[in-house]
Amino acid sequence: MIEKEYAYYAGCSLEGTASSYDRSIRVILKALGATLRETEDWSCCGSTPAHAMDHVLAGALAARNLAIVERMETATLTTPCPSCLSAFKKAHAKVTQDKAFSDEVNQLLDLPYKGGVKAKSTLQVIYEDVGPDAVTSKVTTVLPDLKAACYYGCILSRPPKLAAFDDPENPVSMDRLLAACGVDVRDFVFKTECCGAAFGVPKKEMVLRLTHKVLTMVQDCGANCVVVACPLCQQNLDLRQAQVNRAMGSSFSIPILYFSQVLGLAFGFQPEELGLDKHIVSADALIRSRRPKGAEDAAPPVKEKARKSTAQGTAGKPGDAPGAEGTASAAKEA
Amino acid sequence: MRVGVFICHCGNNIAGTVDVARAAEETAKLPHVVYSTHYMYTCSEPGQDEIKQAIKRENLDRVVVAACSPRMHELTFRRTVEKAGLNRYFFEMANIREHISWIGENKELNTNKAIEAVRMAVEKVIRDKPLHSTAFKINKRVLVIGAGVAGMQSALDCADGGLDVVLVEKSPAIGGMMARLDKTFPTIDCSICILGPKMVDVAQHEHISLHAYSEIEEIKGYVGNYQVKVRKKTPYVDWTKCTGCGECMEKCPTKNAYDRFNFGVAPTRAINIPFPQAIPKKATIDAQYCRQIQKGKCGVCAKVCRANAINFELPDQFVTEEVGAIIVASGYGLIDQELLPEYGGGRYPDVITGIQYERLLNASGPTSGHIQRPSDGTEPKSIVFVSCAGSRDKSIGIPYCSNFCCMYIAKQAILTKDHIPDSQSYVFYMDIRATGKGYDEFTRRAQEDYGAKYIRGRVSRIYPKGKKMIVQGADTLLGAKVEVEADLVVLATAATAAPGAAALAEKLHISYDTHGFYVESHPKLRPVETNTAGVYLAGAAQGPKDIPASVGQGSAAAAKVLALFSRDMLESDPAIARVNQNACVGCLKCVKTCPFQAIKEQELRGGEVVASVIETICAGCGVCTSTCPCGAIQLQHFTDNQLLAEVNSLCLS
Amino acid sequence: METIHLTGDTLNNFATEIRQTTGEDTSRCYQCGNCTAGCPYTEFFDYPVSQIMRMIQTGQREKALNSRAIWLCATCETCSTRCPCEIDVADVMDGLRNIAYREKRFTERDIRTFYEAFLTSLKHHGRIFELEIIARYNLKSGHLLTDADLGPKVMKQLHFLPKRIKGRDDVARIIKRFMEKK
Amino acid sequence: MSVVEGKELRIVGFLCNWCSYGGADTAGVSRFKQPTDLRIIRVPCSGRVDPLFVVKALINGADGVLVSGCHPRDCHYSDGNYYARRRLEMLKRFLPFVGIDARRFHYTWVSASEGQRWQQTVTEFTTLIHELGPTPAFPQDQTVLKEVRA
Repeated sequence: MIEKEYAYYAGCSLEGTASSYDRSIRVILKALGATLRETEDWSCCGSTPAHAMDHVLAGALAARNLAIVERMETATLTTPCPSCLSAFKKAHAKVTQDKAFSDEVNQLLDLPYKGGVKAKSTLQVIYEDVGPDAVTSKVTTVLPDLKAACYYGCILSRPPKLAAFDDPENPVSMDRLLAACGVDVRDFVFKTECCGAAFGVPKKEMVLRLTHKVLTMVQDCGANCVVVACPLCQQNLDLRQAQVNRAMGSSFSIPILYFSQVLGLAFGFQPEELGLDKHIVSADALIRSRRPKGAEDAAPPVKEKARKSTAQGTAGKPGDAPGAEGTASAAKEA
Repeated sequence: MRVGVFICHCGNNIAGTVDVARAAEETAKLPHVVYSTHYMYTCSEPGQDEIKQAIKRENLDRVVVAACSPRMHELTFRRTVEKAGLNRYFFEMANIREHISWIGENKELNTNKAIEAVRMAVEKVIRDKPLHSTAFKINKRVLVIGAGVAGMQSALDCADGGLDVVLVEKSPAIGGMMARLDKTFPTIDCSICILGPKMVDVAQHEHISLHAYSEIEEIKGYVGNYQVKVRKKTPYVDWTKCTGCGECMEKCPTKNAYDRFNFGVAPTRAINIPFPQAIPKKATIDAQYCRQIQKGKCGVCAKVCRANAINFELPDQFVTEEVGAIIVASGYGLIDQELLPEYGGGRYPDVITGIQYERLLNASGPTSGHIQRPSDGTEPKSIVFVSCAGSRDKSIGIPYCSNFCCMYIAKQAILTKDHIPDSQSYVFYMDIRATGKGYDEFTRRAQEDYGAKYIRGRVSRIYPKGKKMIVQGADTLLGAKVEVEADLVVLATAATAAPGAAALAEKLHISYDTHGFYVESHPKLRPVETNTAGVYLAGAAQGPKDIPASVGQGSAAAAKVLALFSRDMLESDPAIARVNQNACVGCLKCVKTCPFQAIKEQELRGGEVVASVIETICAGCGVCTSTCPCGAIQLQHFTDNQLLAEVNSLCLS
Repeated sequence: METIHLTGDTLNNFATEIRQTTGEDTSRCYQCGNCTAGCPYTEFFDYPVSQIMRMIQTGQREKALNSRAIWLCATCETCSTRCPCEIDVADVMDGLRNIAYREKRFTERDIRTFYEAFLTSLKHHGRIFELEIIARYNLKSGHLLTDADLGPKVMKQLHFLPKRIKGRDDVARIIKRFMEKK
Repeated sequence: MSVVEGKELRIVGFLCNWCSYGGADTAGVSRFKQPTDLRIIRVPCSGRVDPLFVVKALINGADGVLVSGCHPRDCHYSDGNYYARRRLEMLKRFLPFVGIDARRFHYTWVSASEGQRWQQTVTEFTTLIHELGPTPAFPQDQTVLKEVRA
């Protein structure tokens, strides 16, 4: 188990449409023994629009946050959002490698960034600093109905020199973390294919076509859900799934889960603690059958229990829902 | 002392950025220089005549030529001065082309630098001593390393010329890559049909002794007299008894051994004979897969062998061969698909390499010449060939062209159509490199007569969809992205240096480039020589090349050896270490540091112990000279005095 | 089709400009088409990426900067990941956008509107406020009903009140300084 | 005559004939432009370079000395470059004791095919020497130096 402290940067999406990602990340990192220190008064990383406009502006917007983290004296910054991560990594690389760029950026900033922050995605933190074995040791619950396609999105491991994490063509970190939870992970070939990214609003027709391709490949590999690590991927695949179906004449009903939510379920947390109730395409049917680890397949009482608690959850009474202990006690009863 | 200086224009190569007239004028003022001139092409016949005449006319006793690199023309000018009656070592070269005119842009600085280069050379030449070669006997046997088509050609040419040849091959059978090919471009001859007779010749030639399944352990000596220690790897089979009946292979229960000969396109047995025409036709056990060797129980082959040839205890054996020259024809390797993750990195059974496809096409291959998808054994109808799979790809450190892929892809596309008439081949290419005789016509035939669809663009990704492989590429001529649904994808994987190439080079003391290919002495004019006297190159060990080029080089290397051996004696390089026994205190540090054991201790009549150089062994590195605490042992032509004079000419002025 | 004249002093200027903007050397591109082959957006582009690279090599500045492709590129990094010549192609596309931005060439109006809505939100609040961006975008673009079909469940997830951070003035200052510098 | 004042500094290079001298030739053949300060002395092997040559050069007015040989394991004379490495490494540690900035001496390995690497080596070393400036004059009364200089 890690006893480690990270500076945490949630990012704008995780305060809005992707709040469930934020919630589930916090829940599982706490369970895994990591301490997250909030990046105080963080601002938007600049994302796609800023770097499209100007590299120096984009660098400054990202570097403002890096400078704040630098003062926190926490060596590693972690963010769940690949887009924010990419903005930080690009800004850091350019500031540390290009003196002229660094000067230009720091001229725009009140507090200069000196180049002392290492940024890692939260997935990387869990995969590398915690590791699949430690994850397995936390698992209390199995998810027998889940057939997952792990979808990493385009920039989590690419370009390889900048990302410096996992394989650019066939990343495996999420697959291994899920496998460590006993989840049936499918061989999915579109792991890094782009979903349309930030073009959901201005170029919807484009995003719908790309998303349709991804969902088709998900279906082809026999998966019944997609597990993601990017708020934008989740948004395009989940939020827009009905739009895809309307535009392309398909009839997908594929829940899109954050990897942190799957880990959370496996650790015994309840769906609403992980924000699963927020998703448009419901995952209820897939997680209904979850049961304590080690219980026999044909142990009906446990199944009953599990089903009941899920039903409670979806009824919208999060306060009443039993937490991790609930599942654990169910296991004891069994 | 009367030194003459000759400054070469080299056309415009030097005169373009060095003021040669001023250089001649300035160097004429140097001490000991009595004559200085400049000339258009000093290396030309009139240029050399000019030197000879000046030596006579001006009564010169030392000569400095400022021109190109001494690695280029030092020997030329040594002969020139020798013809004019001087000792050939009364000559120095100042490199004002490669090291000055070609790399510096400022004419003033270049000219100044050229003058200094001449001054250094003058300081050295006035300290040159006359040196004389001694003659020594040549051992007229030749070692050929590698029995692919290049090495076999060298061996046969040398043997036909009457030389005794020692041929060492690291795999259990000779034939190399060519033995694996089905047909050859641009004639579509059957590869083994033309290679087989050569293999038999090699096996039967009275002048060739073959060590198969053997590697070079150690090489000592010098041109004319090498001692080579060969490790004969154990096949765990006594080859003197093995009849090659193949009974053991049939009965071996391990059916999943990696087939090195077939590049793993199908499994083989732990004990096997690589292919039906194998020479020597002897069984070899792959220890990694053998149950008896790994786990101590099985021994089926030993039970079925009627010749009693199986011996699980058989150790590696060593033989030492004495030879006078070495031809290195150790071949090439191919990259692993792992380097190409965007093409699946080897995870997809229906994405195979060109050499694997060759084995599928081959009648003696694992599918008896029927093209079958490795995944399900069905006959593919849509086949995609991807050229430059790893070649010309800086991102994986292979910027070079693999030379023969364009041609073998065209051949494979043609053969595919022959095998499966209702198939369609697609070839993704960046450029079609078909410069040999009849080559371009051949690639046209693939398209015009056999309907192969050539698409100009690189493939970005290959992934499975259902039973098909989706090949995502570009047609840059259309300016479009294209996709092909393929049943089978063949990657023309990049050619690399052979595994272990660097280690072998180090044993031979020859150079290799960044990619592990061996470096020839001159890229144009000495293509089969190395910088180590007596060591020659043939075939793809020097760089990827096709069969005709490999055979040509094999013969060329053999010709070089035959020329070398046409004399009975060789002249030694006199620029070796020499001991001043009056100054030697007998500490014998030089004996310990000499990399060649060329220094021995000698007891003088008075009982004093001094060092003494064995002239035939000394290679002239000068490590001893830098080691000697009292300057008693001096490397001739590079003495302390000479090198310090060069340093001082630069620093003390 | 027009005849492109390749002679003249300006042939290499554009490539030099791109090198200065991005640090990428486009002369390394040998036009294999790998970027075009892998790009998920090729089907939406007016010119495939490899041709944009070619325009840089041949000094076709107008054509490249007025292309729609440079705006439709999502920086998914497929091209940069697989380029055999180790060119950061996505960065080159970004550099083209930067130049086009400076010169106010916007061939994709909706994308520009979206980006500006984004940056406005950023300037006002220091962080992004998704509902505001959509609202601004819809008003400016005239596509009033964009994503109205997403339904109430989505809308519920969007904050109705923007979060304002203490440092929003910092962010505004960054943008102000940037604008003044230009 | 010496270096062109104000434009060049005095840099002496000892290059082994088989690898680095060939590498410098390759750089020339490929027309890889380089600063002109370096003067090259050809030796058969980097193992022939006596550390005394380096010290003498530096004491007698060189501003920098570069030694380059074959890559370790790729020596034309088996292991001459190992001897070189051992001696030159010792030399690097010894230089400060005679009052010489050790950065003025550099040794490296460049093969005959590495023209580009040679260009880079020369350019970087020359830049460094220019940053360090000319070697300060040695006090004349140091007897050790007098001996060495002799």
